[in-house]
Amino acid sequence: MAAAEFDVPELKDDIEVPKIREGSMAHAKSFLAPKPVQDFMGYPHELSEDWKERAIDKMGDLLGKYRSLKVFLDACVHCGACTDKCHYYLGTSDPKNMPVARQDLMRQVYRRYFTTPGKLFPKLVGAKDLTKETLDDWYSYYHQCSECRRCSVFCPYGIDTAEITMAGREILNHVGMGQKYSNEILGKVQKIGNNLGLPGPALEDTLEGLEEDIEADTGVPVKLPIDVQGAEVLLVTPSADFFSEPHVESLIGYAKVFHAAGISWTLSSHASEAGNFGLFNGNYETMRKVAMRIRDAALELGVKRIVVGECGHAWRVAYSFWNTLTGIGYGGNDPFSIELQKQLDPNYPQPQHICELTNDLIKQGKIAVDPSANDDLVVTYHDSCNVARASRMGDEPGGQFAIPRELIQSVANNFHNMAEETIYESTFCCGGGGGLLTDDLMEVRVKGAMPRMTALNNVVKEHQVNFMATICAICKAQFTKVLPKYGFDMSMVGGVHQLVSKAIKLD
Amino acid sequence: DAGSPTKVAGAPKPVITKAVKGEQCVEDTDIMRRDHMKFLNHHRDETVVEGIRTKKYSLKECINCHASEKTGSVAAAKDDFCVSCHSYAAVKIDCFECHSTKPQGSVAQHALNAETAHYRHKLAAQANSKVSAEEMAGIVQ
Amino acid sequence: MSTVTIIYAGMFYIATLLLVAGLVYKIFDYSRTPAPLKIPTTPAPTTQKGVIYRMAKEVVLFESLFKSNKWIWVFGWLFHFGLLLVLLRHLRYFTQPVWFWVDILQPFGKYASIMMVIGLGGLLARRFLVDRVRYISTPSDYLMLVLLLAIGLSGMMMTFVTHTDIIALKGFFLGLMYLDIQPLPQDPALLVHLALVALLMVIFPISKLLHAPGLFFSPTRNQADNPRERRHVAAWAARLDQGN
Amino acid sequence: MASITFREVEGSSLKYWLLLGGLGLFVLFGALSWNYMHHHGHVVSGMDNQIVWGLPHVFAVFLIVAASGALNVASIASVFNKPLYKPLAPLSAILALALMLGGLLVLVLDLGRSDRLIVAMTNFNFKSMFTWNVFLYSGFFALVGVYLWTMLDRNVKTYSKTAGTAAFIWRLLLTTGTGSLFGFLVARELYGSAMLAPMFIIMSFAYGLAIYLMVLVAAYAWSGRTLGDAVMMRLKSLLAVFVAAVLYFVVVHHLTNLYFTKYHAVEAFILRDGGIFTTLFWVGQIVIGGVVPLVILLSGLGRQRAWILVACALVILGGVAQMYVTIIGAQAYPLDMFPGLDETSSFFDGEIHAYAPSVPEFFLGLGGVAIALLVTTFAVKVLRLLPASLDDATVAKLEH
Amino acid sequence: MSELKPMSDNTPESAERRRVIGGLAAAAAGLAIAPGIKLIEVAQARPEEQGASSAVRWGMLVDATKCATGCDDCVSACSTENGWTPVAESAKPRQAPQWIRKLELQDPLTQMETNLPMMCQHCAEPPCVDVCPTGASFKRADGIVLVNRHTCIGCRYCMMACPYKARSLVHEPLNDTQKADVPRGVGCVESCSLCVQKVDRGDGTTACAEACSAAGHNAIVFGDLNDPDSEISKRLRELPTKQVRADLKLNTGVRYHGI
Ligand code: HEC
Ligand code: HEC
Ligand code: HEC
Ligand code: HEM
Ligand code: HEM
Ligand code: SF4
Ligand code: SF4
Ligand code: SF4
Ligand code: SF4
Ligand code: SF4
Ligand code: SF4
Repeated sequence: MAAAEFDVPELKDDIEVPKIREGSMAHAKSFLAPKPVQDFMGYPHELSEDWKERAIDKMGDLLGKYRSLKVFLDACVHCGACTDKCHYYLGTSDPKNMPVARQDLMRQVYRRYFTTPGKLFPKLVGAKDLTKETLDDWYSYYHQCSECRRCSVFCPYGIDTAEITMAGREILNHVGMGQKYSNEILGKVQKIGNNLGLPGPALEDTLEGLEEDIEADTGVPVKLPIDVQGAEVLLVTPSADFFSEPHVESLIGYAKVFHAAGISWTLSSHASEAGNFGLFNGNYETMRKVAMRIRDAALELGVKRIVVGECGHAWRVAYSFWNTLTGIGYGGNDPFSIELQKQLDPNYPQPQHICELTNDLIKQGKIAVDPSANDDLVVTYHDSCNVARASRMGDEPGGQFAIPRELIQSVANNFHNMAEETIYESTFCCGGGGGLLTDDLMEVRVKGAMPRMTALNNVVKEHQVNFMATICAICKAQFTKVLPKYGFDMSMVGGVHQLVSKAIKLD
Repeated sequence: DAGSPTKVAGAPKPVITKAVKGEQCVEDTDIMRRDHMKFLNHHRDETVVEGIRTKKYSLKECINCHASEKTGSVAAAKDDFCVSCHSYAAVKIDCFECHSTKPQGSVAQHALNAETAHYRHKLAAQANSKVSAEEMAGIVQ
Repeated sequence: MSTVTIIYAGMFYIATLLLVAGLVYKIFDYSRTPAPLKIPTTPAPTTQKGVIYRMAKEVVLFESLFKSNKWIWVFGWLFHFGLLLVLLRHLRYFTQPVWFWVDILQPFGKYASIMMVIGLGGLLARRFLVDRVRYISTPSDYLMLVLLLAIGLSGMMMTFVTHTDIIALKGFFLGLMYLDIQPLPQDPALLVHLALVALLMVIFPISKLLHAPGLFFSPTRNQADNPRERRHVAAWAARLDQGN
Repeated sequence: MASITFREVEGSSLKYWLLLGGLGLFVLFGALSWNYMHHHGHVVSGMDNQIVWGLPHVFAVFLIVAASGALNVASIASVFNKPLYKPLAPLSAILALALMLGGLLVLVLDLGRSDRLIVAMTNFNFKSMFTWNVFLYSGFFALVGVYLWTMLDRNVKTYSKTAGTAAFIWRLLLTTGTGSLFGFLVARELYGSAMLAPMFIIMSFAYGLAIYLMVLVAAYAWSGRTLGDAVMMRLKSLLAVFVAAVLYFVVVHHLTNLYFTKYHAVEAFILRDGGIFTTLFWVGQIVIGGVVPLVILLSGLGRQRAWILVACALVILGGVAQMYVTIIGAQAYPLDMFPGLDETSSFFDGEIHAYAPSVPEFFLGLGGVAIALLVTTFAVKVLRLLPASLDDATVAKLEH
Repeated sequence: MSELKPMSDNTPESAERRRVIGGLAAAAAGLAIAPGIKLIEVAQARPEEQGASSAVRWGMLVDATKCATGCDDCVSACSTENGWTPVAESAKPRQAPQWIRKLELQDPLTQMETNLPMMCQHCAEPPCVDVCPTGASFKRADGIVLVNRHTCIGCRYCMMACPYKARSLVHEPLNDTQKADVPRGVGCVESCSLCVQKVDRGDGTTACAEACSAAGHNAIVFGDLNDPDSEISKRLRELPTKQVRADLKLNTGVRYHGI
């Protein structure tokens, strides 16, 4: 699968807003999902005769179900405030990667078929018929959006291009243009239990191996239990944590934390995946089905708490949607959610992020750490977009920024933030989120990482930063691929619990 | 009849009292309605700065003609000429912080209305000092 | 009653009807459409009160826009604030007795029109000058600004150059409201102004001007960030729970 | 090259809102005072036909003078290219704008016909120093605004120095203009001096810097950021120089006046017989506003932050006293139309005029101060004006 | 010149009534001499559509040697003509406007006393005009220095600048008590207008000069300084006169004899 040749953007001192270069990314397309994948998902695998009607119908269906879509398609005034906010535009100069232009791909069609002026004077309001070309554009550009929501922060109406992208992908699926990468994964998670398609036994093997490694390393028998009935905590973590580098270091970190704090915990082979690609496709039912596995596992194992490992979009789904989708959370008074609430321990937030958990333990002195263990590192922190802009930690708004930083600073002595306008809610996406973490889209990924790389480069130059911590499996995977392209060492990236793992004192 | 409110069952309108004297304003009513402030302001600057004292657009003369018969003023009661319109249009004017709202002193005649001197009686009747017939004749000639 | 008066009277009845019906329908439609998931752009307030505060800042100060782009903010805010003052000043044509606070604001409205027009000018210039914005602009985007500009300029024409008969104009509009048609003063500037305003009223509910109500319905802004504490389920989604 | 991160203050703490609310309250009082004075006319103020400019002018002129001085720090950064001052420059610019706004508002709201602002903006008499000041003030807003923009937006950073220099020259003109406002009043004996303009410039340096320092320390202390001693020591030495210079000018001014016999009477009034004015001059202006701060700043006390702040506060108080003496003292002393003769009349000719400021005047003046601080407080929340840290290490890096 | 006073005028008694009575007296006095004066005036009066001309410079001569101790007829005449409340009747004397005032001077050494009225000197180079930001203070072509109260913003800079303390700020609202011929209003600065309304009407004199003559003192002469044949010019040629604060070189239109 030879990726097309392309130039890696050159890093400047500042993130410059480029002049537009039309069509410069039209060629970047990920592979279409083949028949078996689409069949499993219940979608067609090629355009049918009536694809146009199907598309418009689906659009109407979504407009009726999602207020976000309806309002966003109406409200945009083309003010342009978002045009320089998307990392893919900044990295590629393709104007269709400007959030508003990305929305417009759908808005043109919406206006043509759903609004009076668009029906009467399409030229005037920029309405367009739905054609195969439009559909192709959709396919290209809705797979050049990582659904990171950066645009939504800056839009005066909070228009979230991610919502449009999701709807766009859903319509594409419905006419038979699914994306191979995401849909394959959705198949795997439903069939096997995790995105990597790692079957239960293999998982157990891996965990055992890790236990041995840890003991060899520290002399302490830290366990990585799986499918333990009656454990207090069910840990749901992205499957990449089980064997990808540097992810696995964080998994070791979680294990050490539970061990040191003396909390009984377990993984689940049924729910061995925190990630939920249903989010990316904007399909409520799929997302619900995938999430339901966690609920099932929790009920089955009888756990009291559910903790989520380091994964950005997983945390978004867990934090923001699990309560809605599966009843994991509080405040529901329907039989469906009451059943689960009876079992869960009301003294803890449900679900809880592993960073919340570890940070609390350190603050309460329940586990001891030695930050000097990380003295070889000068750390910076990359806010993963889904954590930063679509969820929270702790009790206060903005806890998602404060808690990981607090945690890092309690386990490492040298910490520097990257430039203000590239972190917190303005954080730049790693470039690989939202279902783009496939080699077919390497050009998009590399170019889209440019803003983050620029910010990183600046702290590297200024503070000699040599480690970028993050709490997202996609970020980690993306950066290990992309860092070398920009001349950095791929081992510069790692999880926050990788730092914890080094600093934690076991006995 | 002059001076009675033009209020009908329908849309509210301002009370525009008929001028006490004269049949016609210094310009057409239509023009006056739109542009009286232009005339006044222009005349004001000419008078104050240059000392030109023509009567046509003089504020004093407006008051002479438009002062209400009831209050003797253009701006004392809410139905008085200037006020009734201006409160209707919500346009504030500060003229009457300085300018007297009542005809007073030498009632100069208006070129267009030389024959309407009878009006003097109305005001004179309210005045402190009686105006003698001779005097009036002297002014009107 | 002159023909012009009759035409304009008819025009305004129709325009008002379309505006009100259109807006009511749109607002009803927005409020009826469910928002199945919690999607506030975080960090977001965790309480409903906090949401009101956040919205107020967005509506009054255009906070997100301020964070985003200072130029657009300056011009956009000048325009909208100017527009607001101008419209409040316009209330004097439709109320009798005029509300006291309109009376107080009235003199400012006159100069607010300058703000408004400068703002519009800046916004229009940006559509021509910034390549990114030029790319996303459709003809209607330009026309909308031109329309507002034309309304503003024709209005300023009357304020500063050729006055119209405000008294008769107010009579006309009160007449429309009291179903007692009064003659409309026939000054070209006024006729142009009013015709364009009627046009604006007609297109308001079917154009991007829906951003005004839209903002209030935007789920990324109007939701509280409390999904762990409150279960939030849309009606159509709740049905899925039953099937479980 | 070392760079400094600027960051908005959080501005969500209760303390912040209390501060904002407190200032808002004073702004409200100011507004009510204006409304009261406007509604009843100046009859409710302490001003009369003898003392025509009262407390509001004292506040207004003080704020305007201080505004141009507050820009000082920024000027040192960009005009004289001192890297240490660079991170301090944005606050300096915003403070200058805020103080100027506060001062102008007080000035404008004290007009007999403050409702005629539009007249003031459309009718100009170019012989009037006041008119020139109107242009100087609006120019100040424009130039400092542009300067601030060049500091905040990196697209236009390259113009920062040009804008800074322009703003610097402008503000010298501006203070000269403010000084000349009085200098051109031939009728008033205390003002007939060319010294007034340069004296106002040096006064502006002192007042502006004193206010700047207090705001800087407060902002850093309340937002929990570190402000190193390096910055403090540098600025306090600068303040000492300015205060000394003001003292020097005051001495020279009065000495030259004493040289001319015709000024002896008025000098005697200020320096010896003027009652409250004499007290304010010696105690307020000279001792509190000059000598004591100098002693503090130059002695060991000046190494302690609290004492530096005390010195700043004293300089500010002294400055207000100085304005009071300059503006009101000069009016209190009767015009001498018939030298050598005693004058009496129903119009209080020949008498020393008494002035007792009324409460609304005082609150109008304070309202101006509150507006200035309110704007600053709000600006540091919404704009990146303050460096995230000014600890000694960060600052030391700048010097190289 | 008849004074028409509507009865409905319900301003409180004393101050107002006294002024009215004073006015009537003055009017009566005027009527008495009217026929005589009128002929001359009509000849002099400029047409109403013609503006003030720089060929004329109005001014006054004050003969302090004739000005009587204890007399203030000129002051009350001014107050009556122009409608400002006499200071004695004002509740707030310090804030009450005074267009003209009686100055009593005494030499501390010789005890020699001089009396004179002091008002706007109608300077040819008026500092008040120079400083006024809006141009509201202005000098009319015929030398009269006026405040255009339509553009005065009440900044009081002119009051600071005038060396004669000739100006006053109207400190309180006047509530429609003004004379129709002499609009005055709160927040604006005013001063002796050289009875511009009378001058323009062609009266050829001012209220103060009239009153002084009526009282038989003849201490004030009004007239055209540019006309060599006017009475004032003749007198100025004969009498030694001074400008107050001549050191300021303002070329005042009011000249004093006997100071
Ligand atoms: C000779 C008397 C006279 C004088 C002087 C005069 N007006 Fe009039 N004015 C009238 C009359 C009579 C009318 C009513 C005409 C009508 O009703 O058609 C009128 C009408 C008006 C109207 C329109 C009222 C309406 O019916 O809408 C305005 C406004 C107006 N005058 C203002 C002024 C102003 C301002 C001045 C001073 C420059 C002035 N007038 C001087 C006699 C006069
Ligand atoms: C603060 C006082 C003041 C205010 C307010 C004021 N005027 Fe005057 N006005 C004057 C004075 C003083 C004169 C000069 C009278 C003279 O010289 O005879 C004058 C003269 C005039 C004249 C010329 C004389 C005449 O009677 O025609 C006009 C016209 C005039 N004013 C109109 C207005 C208008 C219109 C307004 C309101 C917008 C206004 N003025 C507000 C003080 C004022
Ligand atoms: C027919 C109603 C009417 C009458 C009667 C009337 N006005 Fe007006 N006047 C108006 C309207 C309406 C405006 C505002 C016009 C505009 O803003 O375009 C106005 C404006 C003015 C203005 C300008 C105010 C400003 O701030 O722009 C002045 C001055 C003025 N009028 C003076 C007078 C005087 C004095 C009288 C009484 C003699 C008077 N008007 C009588 C309707 C009237
Ligand atoms: C709650 C009320 C409103 C809010 C919060 C609001 C907010 C905004 C914002 C934030 C923008 C984008 C920035 C900009 O371009 O200025 C905008 C644009 C715009 N608004 Fe509004 N608005 C409101 C009401 C209105 C109304 C009532 C109108 C018209 C009558 C209007 C007309 C416009 C137009 C034409 C634009 C586009 C400007 C352009 O094309 O560049 N707005 N509005
Ligand atoms: C039915 C509705 C409207 C009527 C009857 C109306 C009427 C008028 C009139 C008569 C004036 C002149 C005011 C004067 O002479 O002082 C005016 C001015 C103006 N109008 Fe309107 N207008 C209407 C709607 C609008 C709308 C919707 C806008 C903006 C989008 C607008 C913008 C302006 C502006 C900017 C001015 C100039 C400033 C001012 O005088 O307030 N108008 N309008
Ligand atoms: S959601 Fe992120 S990737 Fe998508 S358009 Fe917005 S900024 Fe770009
Ligand atoms: S910022 Fe929002 S309103 Fe503006 S163009 Fe982008 S999406 Fe549209
Ligand atoms: S009226 Fe004549 S005599 Fe009397 S005070 Fe005046 S100037 Fe002097
Ligand atoms: S005396 Fe005073 S007010 Fe009169 S012209 Fe001279 S300076 Fe102006
Ligand atoms: S008070 Fe009036 S006349 Fe005097 S300087 Fe100010 S604006 Fe001019
Ligand atoms: S000339 Fe007229 S206004 Fe001046 S002092 Fe004499 S009476 Fe008064």
